[in-house]
Amino acid sequence: MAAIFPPAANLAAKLVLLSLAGLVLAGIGWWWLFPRTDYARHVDWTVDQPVPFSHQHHVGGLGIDCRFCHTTVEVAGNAGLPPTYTCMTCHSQIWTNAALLAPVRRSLAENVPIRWRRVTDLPDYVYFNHAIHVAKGVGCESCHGQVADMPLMRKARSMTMGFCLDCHRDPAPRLRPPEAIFDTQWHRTPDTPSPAALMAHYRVGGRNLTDCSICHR
Amino acid sequence: MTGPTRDDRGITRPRLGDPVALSTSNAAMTEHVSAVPFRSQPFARYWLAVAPFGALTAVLLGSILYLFYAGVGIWGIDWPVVWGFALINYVWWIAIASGGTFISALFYLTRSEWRNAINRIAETMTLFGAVCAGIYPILHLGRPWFFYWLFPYPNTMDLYPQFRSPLLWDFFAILTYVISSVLFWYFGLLPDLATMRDRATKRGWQIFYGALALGFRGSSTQWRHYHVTYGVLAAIMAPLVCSVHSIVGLDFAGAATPGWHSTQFPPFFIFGAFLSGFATVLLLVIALRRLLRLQDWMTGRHFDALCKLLLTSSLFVGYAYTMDGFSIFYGGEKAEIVNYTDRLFGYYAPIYWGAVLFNVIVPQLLWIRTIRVNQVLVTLISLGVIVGMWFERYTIVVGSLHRPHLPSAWGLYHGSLWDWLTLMGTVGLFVFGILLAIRIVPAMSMFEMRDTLEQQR
Amino acid sequence: MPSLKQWRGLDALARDPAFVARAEAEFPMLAKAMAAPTDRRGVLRLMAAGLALAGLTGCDAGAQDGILMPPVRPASGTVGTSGLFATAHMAQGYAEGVLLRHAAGRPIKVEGNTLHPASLGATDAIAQAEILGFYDPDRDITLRRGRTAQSWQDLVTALAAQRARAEQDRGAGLRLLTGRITSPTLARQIAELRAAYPEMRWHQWEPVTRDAVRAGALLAYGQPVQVQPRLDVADVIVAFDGDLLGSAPGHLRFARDFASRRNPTRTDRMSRVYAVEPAPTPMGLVADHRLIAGPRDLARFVPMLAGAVLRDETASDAPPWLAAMAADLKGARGRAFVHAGPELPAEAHALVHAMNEALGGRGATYRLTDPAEAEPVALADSLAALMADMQAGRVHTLIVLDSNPAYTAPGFADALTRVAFSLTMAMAPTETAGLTHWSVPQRHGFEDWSDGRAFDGTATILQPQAQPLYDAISPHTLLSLLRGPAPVGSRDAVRATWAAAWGESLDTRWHDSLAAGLVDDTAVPVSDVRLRDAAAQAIPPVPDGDTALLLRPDPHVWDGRWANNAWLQELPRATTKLVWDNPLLLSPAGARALGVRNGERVEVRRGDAHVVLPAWVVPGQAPDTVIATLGYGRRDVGEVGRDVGWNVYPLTGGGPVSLRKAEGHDALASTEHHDPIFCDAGEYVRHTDLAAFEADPHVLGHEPPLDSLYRTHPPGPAAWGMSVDLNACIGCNACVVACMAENNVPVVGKAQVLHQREMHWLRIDRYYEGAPDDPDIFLQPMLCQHCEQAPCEVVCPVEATLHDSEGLNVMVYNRCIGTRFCSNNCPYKVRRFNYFPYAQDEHRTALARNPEVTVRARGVMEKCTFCLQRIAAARIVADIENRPVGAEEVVTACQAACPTRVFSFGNMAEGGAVVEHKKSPLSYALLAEQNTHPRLTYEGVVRNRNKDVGA
Amino acid sequence: MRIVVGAFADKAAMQTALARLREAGFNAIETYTPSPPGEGHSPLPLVILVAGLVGAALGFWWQTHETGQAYPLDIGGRAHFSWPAYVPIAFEIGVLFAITAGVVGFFLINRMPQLWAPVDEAPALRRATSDRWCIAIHTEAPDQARHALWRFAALQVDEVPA
Repeated sequence: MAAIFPPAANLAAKLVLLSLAGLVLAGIGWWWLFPRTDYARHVDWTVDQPVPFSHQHHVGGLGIDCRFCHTTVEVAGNAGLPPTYTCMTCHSQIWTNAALLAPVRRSLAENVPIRWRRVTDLPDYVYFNHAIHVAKGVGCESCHGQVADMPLMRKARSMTMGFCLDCHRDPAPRLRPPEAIFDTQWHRTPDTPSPAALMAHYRVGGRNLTDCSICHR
Repeated sequence: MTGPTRDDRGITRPRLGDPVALSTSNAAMTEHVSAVPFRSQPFARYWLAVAPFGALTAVLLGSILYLFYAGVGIWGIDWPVVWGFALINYVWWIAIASGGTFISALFYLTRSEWRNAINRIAETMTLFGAVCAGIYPILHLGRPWFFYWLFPYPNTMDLYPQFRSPLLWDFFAILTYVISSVLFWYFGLLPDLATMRDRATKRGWQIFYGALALGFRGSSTQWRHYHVTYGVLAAIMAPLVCSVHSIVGLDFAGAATPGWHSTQFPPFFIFGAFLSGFATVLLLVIALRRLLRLQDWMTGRHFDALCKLLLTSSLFVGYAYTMDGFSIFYGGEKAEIVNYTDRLFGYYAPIYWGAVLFNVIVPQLLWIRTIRVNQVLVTLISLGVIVGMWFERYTIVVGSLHRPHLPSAWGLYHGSLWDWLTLMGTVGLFVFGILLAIRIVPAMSMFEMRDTLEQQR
Repeated sequence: MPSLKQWRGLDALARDPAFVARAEAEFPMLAKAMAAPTDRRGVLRLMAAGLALAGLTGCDAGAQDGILMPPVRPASGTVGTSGLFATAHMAQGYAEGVLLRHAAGRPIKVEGNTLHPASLGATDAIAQAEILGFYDPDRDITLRRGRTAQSWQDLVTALAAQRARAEQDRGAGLRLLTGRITSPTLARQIAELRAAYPEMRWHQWEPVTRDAVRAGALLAYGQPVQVQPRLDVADVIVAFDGDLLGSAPGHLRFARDFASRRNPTRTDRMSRVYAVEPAPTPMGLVADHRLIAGPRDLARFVPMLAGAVLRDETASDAPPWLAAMAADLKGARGRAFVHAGPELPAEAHALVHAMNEALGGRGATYRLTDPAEAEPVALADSLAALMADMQAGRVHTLIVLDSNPAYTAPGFADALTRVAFSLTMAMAPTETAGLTHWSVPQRHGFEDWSDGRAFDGTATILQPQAQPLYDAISPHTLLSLLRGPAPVGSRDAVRATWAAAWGESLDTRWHDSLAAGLVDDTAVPVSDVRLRDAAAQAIPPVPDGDTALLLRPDPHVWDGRWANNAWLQELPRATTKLVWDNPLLLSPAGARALGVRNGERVEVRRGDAHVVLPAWVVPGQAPDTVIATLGYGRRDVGEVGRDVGWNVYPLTGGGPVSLRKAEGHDALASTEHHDPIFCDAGEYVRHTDLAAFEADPHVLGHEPPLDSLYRTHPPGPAAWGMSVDLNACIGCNACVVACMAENNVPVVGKAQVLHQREMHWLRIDRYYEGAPDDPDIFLQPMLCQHCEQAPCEVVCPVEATLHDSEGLNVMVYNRCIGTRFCSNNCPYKVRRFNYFPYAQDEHRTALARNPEVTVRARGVMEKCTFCLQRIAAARIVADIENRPVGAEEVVTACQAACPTRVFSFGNMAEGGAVVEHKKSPLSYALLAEQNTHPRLTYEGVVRNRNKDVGA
Repeated sequence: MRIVVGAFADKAAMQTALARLREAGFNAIETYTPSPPGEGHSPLPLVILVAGLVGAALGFWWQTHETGQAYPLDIGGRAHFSWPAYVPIAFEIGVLFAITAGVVGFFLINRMPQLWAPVDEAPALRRATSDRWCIAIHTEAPDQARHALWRFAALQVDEVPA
C-alpha cells in the first residue's frame, strides 16, 4: 500500500497554487490597467466620417482658422460644426464635381444635415463648456491634439476624468498666451510669459476647480 | 457515571448530568464520523431533504436575475422607507453567522470542553450565513453593476470611496469576515482532511481529500505550529466578529434617523448575534445529531451549556430593549419619542411585541433544568428566537424609517412578493449549503474530539 | 415584467411589438419619436436578463447618433446659446404673457413675462405644464371624416359646399360654437362672417361659465363690467368663497399685490383677510380668519353683512364674527374690498358691488372697467339656445372651435345627431371630435400665430416658438375657409387685424409688440357707470335641500382641457394632496354621517343622473357641502388622461341631491401617505399673531446660532442661499411644476404614487392645527436645504453627494450606486429614488427634455440642486468677464414661477435680497437642533388676527 | 539512509517508547500522531502580530492619503483628516492581513503543499491520522531501530527508503 500521491505531486501542487495566485493578481492588474490603456480609450483611433474632411489640408495647408467653421467656440458650450452652407462657399467654386464631395452637395440640395460622427467625445453626464476654456487660455491642441497635421480626425487624448483633473488641479503649465489658443503648432518658448503670469492674466484660481459641480449636474 | 442509556431505537436521549462524551473510544468516533461523507446517503432519504432546499436556491437565483433585470422597484421599498427586506435579512443573516464564530472562536479561548463537538457545525453555519448575508449588500444597490466602486482601487476617475460612510466600513467588514471565516474553517479542517485522505478507499476521494489536506500528516513540527496558530487565529476571530457586528450596528447608529440614533446599537447588535447564533446552532445540533447519529458526542451537557448561553443572551437582549426605551425618554428629543411610542403602539406594534415575546419572554423557560434537555421545547424556543430576531430587525429598519422627523414624510411599508421569495431563497441556500457540506466535510472536528475523549477517560 | 400600469398600461404597450406596429399606422410621428430609443434599449434589456449582461449594459458608450447641423445657418442667433421669445398662454380665453426659453432651437421652459400686466414675471401651474402639452405625442391626430383619414383638399371642398349653402340661406343653418374669445383676430373674422351671413349664430360655451358674475354686474350696473381689485392698497379684504388668488382671470397679478402686504417685515401695515368659504381655497389658506360657511349660509351672510355695512342693521341670527367684520370694514373706509366668488348667486354679487361702492373702494382698492371679452354673453344661455336650435333641426352646419361640449354639457351628444354637417377643431382627441363628422387637428398655441387679451384687455400677439410638430392648421385658417375659397394663413390674418389698427407703423409696432410680448395701451378703459340703487335691495335665493353639491373645476386639470397633461395629473392638490383622481370631497362631519372613510364609494344622485365614486375627507370643509371635481373621467383623450377619475358632468343642473353609501372601495393615490395629522405645527411652520410679533419681533426666530465642531464655512467665491417666506405661499403649485419642467423630473404614474414613490424634488407640506372640522392650515414648501453639515454626504459610500466650495449640496448622478443611505439620513426627507427607469418609461419624447440637466437612469438618487445648471451658466459668463457672480444674477425655476415671490435665492457673498430676508426677525432654520446648518431658512407666518372675532 | 516507522496503540505507549529510544541514542526521531502531542513554541504568532500591525497601519495611511491628498473633498463640512472614521477599516484590514499571514505562514513554515514525503510509503502511517501513534527514525542501521521498536511494544514496524 504505497503513498497516495506520487513524488511529482508536490511540484504539481505548488504549480497549481502559484498559478491560481498569479491568475488572481493578473485579473486585478487587468481590471486596474486596461481601462487606462490607449486601446481602451480609443486614443489615436481614426473615426470615418460621411465626408473624409482633411484638417491637414484645410488648417495646415490653407491656414484656415478654427473659428471659421467652429463659430460658437468662444461664446457657447459646444464648439459647433459648420453648416453645409459654409463648405459650399468654396466648394461651389472649386472641386464642384468631385465625387468625394457628393454628400456635401446632396446635403445642401436636399436640405438634409450631414451626420458627422463625434471624435473627441465625453459621456452625456459631463457638461464641458468650450467658451470658458478658450477664454481662460486653454488651447485647442491641449485636448484635440495636433489637428493641423491630421488627414482624418482622430482622438488625441484619453479623455478620462483623470486627464481633466490633472489640468483642473494645476492649470498653470497648460495655459498658453491668448494669441496661441488656436495655433496647434504652438509650444512654449523662453519668451513665453511664465505660468504664474498667465494665471494672473486670465485670473484663473479664484475657484476650486475640482468641485464636482464644475462639470457634473 | 451511568452508562449510555439507549431506548429501543438506539437513540440516546440527552440527559441532565451527561458527561461531555458518552462513548470514549477514539477509533469508534473516528470510524463513525469519517464514514459519513463516503456514504452516498449520509442519512436515510438525504436527497429527499436536499431537493426542496435546492429548489429554494433556484428560486433565489431566479429572483436575483429578475431583480437585476427589472430594478429594485420590484421590492416593497418606497419613500421614506427606502430600506426594507434587504437590510433586515442582511443583519439577520450576519447575526446568525456571527453566532457561529462566537462558539468556535470565543469558547475555544475559554477551553470549554463542550465546544469541540459542535465547533465544526458552528463554523459551517458561519460560512453559509456569511454568504447569505454577503449577497444582500450587492442586491440592494440601485445600480449593482457598480458595486466595485466601493473598493479603493486606483481608477481612471482618481476617485476613492468615502471612508466616513458606515456602509464602506460594512463593505470591508463583510469582506474581511467572509475571508477570515473561510480561512479559519479551512485551517480547522486540515487535520480531519488528512484523516479522511488516509481512510478513503476510492481513488477519487483520496485525491480529493489529499489535494485539500495539502500534505498535512500530523508530524510533531506541523502539530506544534498548528496548535499555536489555531489558538492565535481563534484569539483574532473573536474580536473580529465583535467588530464586524458592531459595524453592522453602526450602519444604523451612524445615521441621525430617529430610532437609530443611539450609541447602544453596536453592543445591542452583538447581543442579537449571540442570541440568534446560539439558537441556530442549537437547531442544527439537534437536527444533525439525530440524522448523523452523533448522540454519543453531542450529549445533554451540550444542550445544557447552549441553553444556558441562550438564556443569558436573551437577558442581554432584554436589557438592550429596556435601555432603548430608557435612553429615548431620557434624551427627550421629540421625534425620537414619537418614533418610539409609534413603535410600541403604532401600525407595526405587533411585530415589536412579537420580537419582545420570542426574544426575551419565551427563552426564560430555560431557567427550568428539565426543559433545557427537552429536545422538542428547545427546538421550538430556538425557532421562536430566530423568528423573533427577524421581527426585531423589522422594527429597527422599518419601524424607524416610517416615522421620520417631518410628519409630512411619514409613510408605510409592505414587503412585496419578491422580497419574500428572496428571503425564502436565502433560507434555502443556507440549508442546501449545510446539507452539501456534511456530504463533503466531517460534521465533527475529529482531532479535537480525540483530546476531549482523552480527558474524559 | 413589473406592473408599471402607470399610464393605464402604456409602458407595457410601448414594449409590445404589436403596439409599435399599430402606432406606426396611427401616429407616424409618435412611432418614430418613441420607438427608436425604447425599442433598442427594450431589446437590450430583454437580452440582458443575466447578471453578467446587466453589467455590460452599464458601460456601453450608447448609440452615438452623430452631430447634426442645419444645412443653412438659422437666422436668429447661434444654435448654441438659448434665447427668450415672448408669447402668451391662453387660459379660459384670457391671455397670460409668458416668455419661452429655447435650447438648441426648440422651446423647453415657460417663464413669466415681467412686462405683462397679468403675469408680472410669474406663471401658474397650468402655464408651466403647457410645455409638456406642446410636446404631447397624443396631439398627433389626423384630419379625418368619421373613421377615414382625409387630405386638406377634401376639407377645403367640404367647407366650400357649406359656404355655398350658407350664402343661399344667408347663414340660417350655420352655427359657430367657440370657447370664451378675447382674440381681436378671431373677433374680426367672426364679425366678417356675421356680416356675410346675417342669419348665422355665434355661441360661446365654457363649462366654468362665471355667468353669476356677469348677471351680478347687470343687476348692479345695468351692463357687464369687470372688477379689477388692487389688493396691495386694501387694508381689509373680505372674500366670500373667493377665487381671486386661485383661478380668477388675472389671479397672478392679484396674488403678487396680495402678498406684498402679508409679511409684516416688508410692509409698514399688514393687511387683514377674512375668507368665508365652504371649502379651503388659496385665499382661505392664507386668510387671517378662515370662516366656514356652506352655500346656504353664504346666501344668508352676504345680505346680513350688506345690511350691517349699508344700513347699520344688526341681524338677529348673525354669526358671532359678522359684527366685528362689518366694523372692521367700515373702520377701513376707502381701504376695504369685498369679493364674491363665481359660484355665489347674482344677487350676492350685486350686494357686494353695493358694499364696495359704499365703502369708497372704487378707484382706490378696485377699478371698474369694461369686460375684456370680444362679446360678453351668458355662456349657459348661449349653449342652451344652440342645443334648442339643434334639437329643433334648425342647424345644418355646426363648427365647434376649441370647445368640448359633448363631454362638458350633458345632452349635447344626442342633439349633435340632428346636425347634417358637424366639424370639430381641437388640439388633441376630444369627445366632441369623436362624435362630429369632421375632426380637424388644431395647431398648439406655441406653434402658431394668434392674439389674445389679458383680463385687463392688454393684447398680446402670440408668435410661434417652433415649426409645427404635427400636421395641423390654425383656427384663423378654418374661419377664412368659411368666408372665402382661399385659405388665409394665421400670420396674414393676425397682421391684417393689427394693420387696420396701426396703419403705416405696422412693421415697427409689430416687431416691438412681438419682442415685448404685449401691445401697449390696449387696456380696456375704466367705465364710469353708476351703481343702480336696486343693487342694495337684492335678496339672494337660499338654496333648499340639506346637502349642497358644488361642482368645482379642478385647480390644475381645470374643466378636463388639460386631463392629458401628466405633470398636472400628478401634481399633489394643495389641501388633499391627491393625484390622478377626483373623489367626492366630504367634510369630516359629512363623512361621519354617511359612515364613509377615505376611498369608500358613495352614490350621488341628482334628478335622473347618478354617479358612484369614492369619497375623501377634507378637514375644514363646510358640514353640509359636498364637492365633486370636474375635469375627470374622460374617455376620448390622449393616452395619459383616459379613464382617470370619474366624470361628474352629468350632475350639472338643478334639482335636489341625495347621497348614499355604496359598497366597494377604490385605491386613491395621495402624496400624503397617511391620514391627516392634527399636530402642533408650530415646530415646523412657526406662526404667531401680529400683536405678539409687534410686542417681541424675535418671537419666531429666537435660537442663537449653533457653534460647530468642524470648519463650517465653504470657502468658495460665491455662497448660494435661499430664504422662503411662508407668509406669501398660497399653495398654487406653480413652483412644483416649474421644477419638474426645468430639471427633467420624471412622472411615475398612479400605481407608483400608491406605492409611495413619487419623484417631486419640491413638495408643499400642509400642516393642520386644531380641530379636524375647522383647523388652521399652514403651507411649507419643502426642498433640499443644502445643509453645510449635510448628514446625507457623510453616509454616502461613494461620494455621490458632497459639498462644493460654494455651499451647494451637489448630487453627482453618474457616481451614485443607489445604496439610499442618504435618504435615510436626511431629516427633511427631500431625496427621491429612481426605483424604475421612470425617465425612460415616461410618455414623452426626448425633444421635451432640458438638455442642460442629466436625465437620471434607474437606481439613482436625485434631489433639488438649486438649479445648478443656471448657476453654472451664470458662473461661466461671470468668469469670462472676470467678475464675481452677481447677487441676483441666478434665478431658480421655482423662484421665477412663483407669483407671490416666496423664494428669494442668490449669492449671499454679494449681498442682495436673500441676505436681507435672512436677517429678518421672522427667519428660522427648520430642524435646527439637527445641527445641519441649512443654507435655506424660512420666514415664519404672522397672522393679523382681529381680537373681536372668535375663530 | 532508511526510515523505520513504529506504530503504537496510544499516546502513553508512544511517549514511553520515545523516552527509551532517546536513551538508546537514536536522535533523528519524528512522531506522527492523530492529535497534538503536546505544547510547543512557534514563530507564527509573531508573524501574525507583525502582519496585523502592518495591515492596520497601511489601511490607516491609505485612507488618510485618499481623503487628504489624493482628492480632498468637502463631505458634510467634516475635516479632511477625520481619523475616527478611519479606525474601523484600519482594524478590518489589519485583521485580514493577520489571518491571511497566519494561514499562509503555516503553509510556508511547514513547506506545504508536500503531498508526498518519503515516510508516506510506510503502510503504518496510513493510520497515523486515525488511531495509531507512530514514531519514525531516520537511521543508517535500520535493523537496530527495528529491534528497539519491537522491544518497546510497537504494534507494527515498517521500513522505507529515505
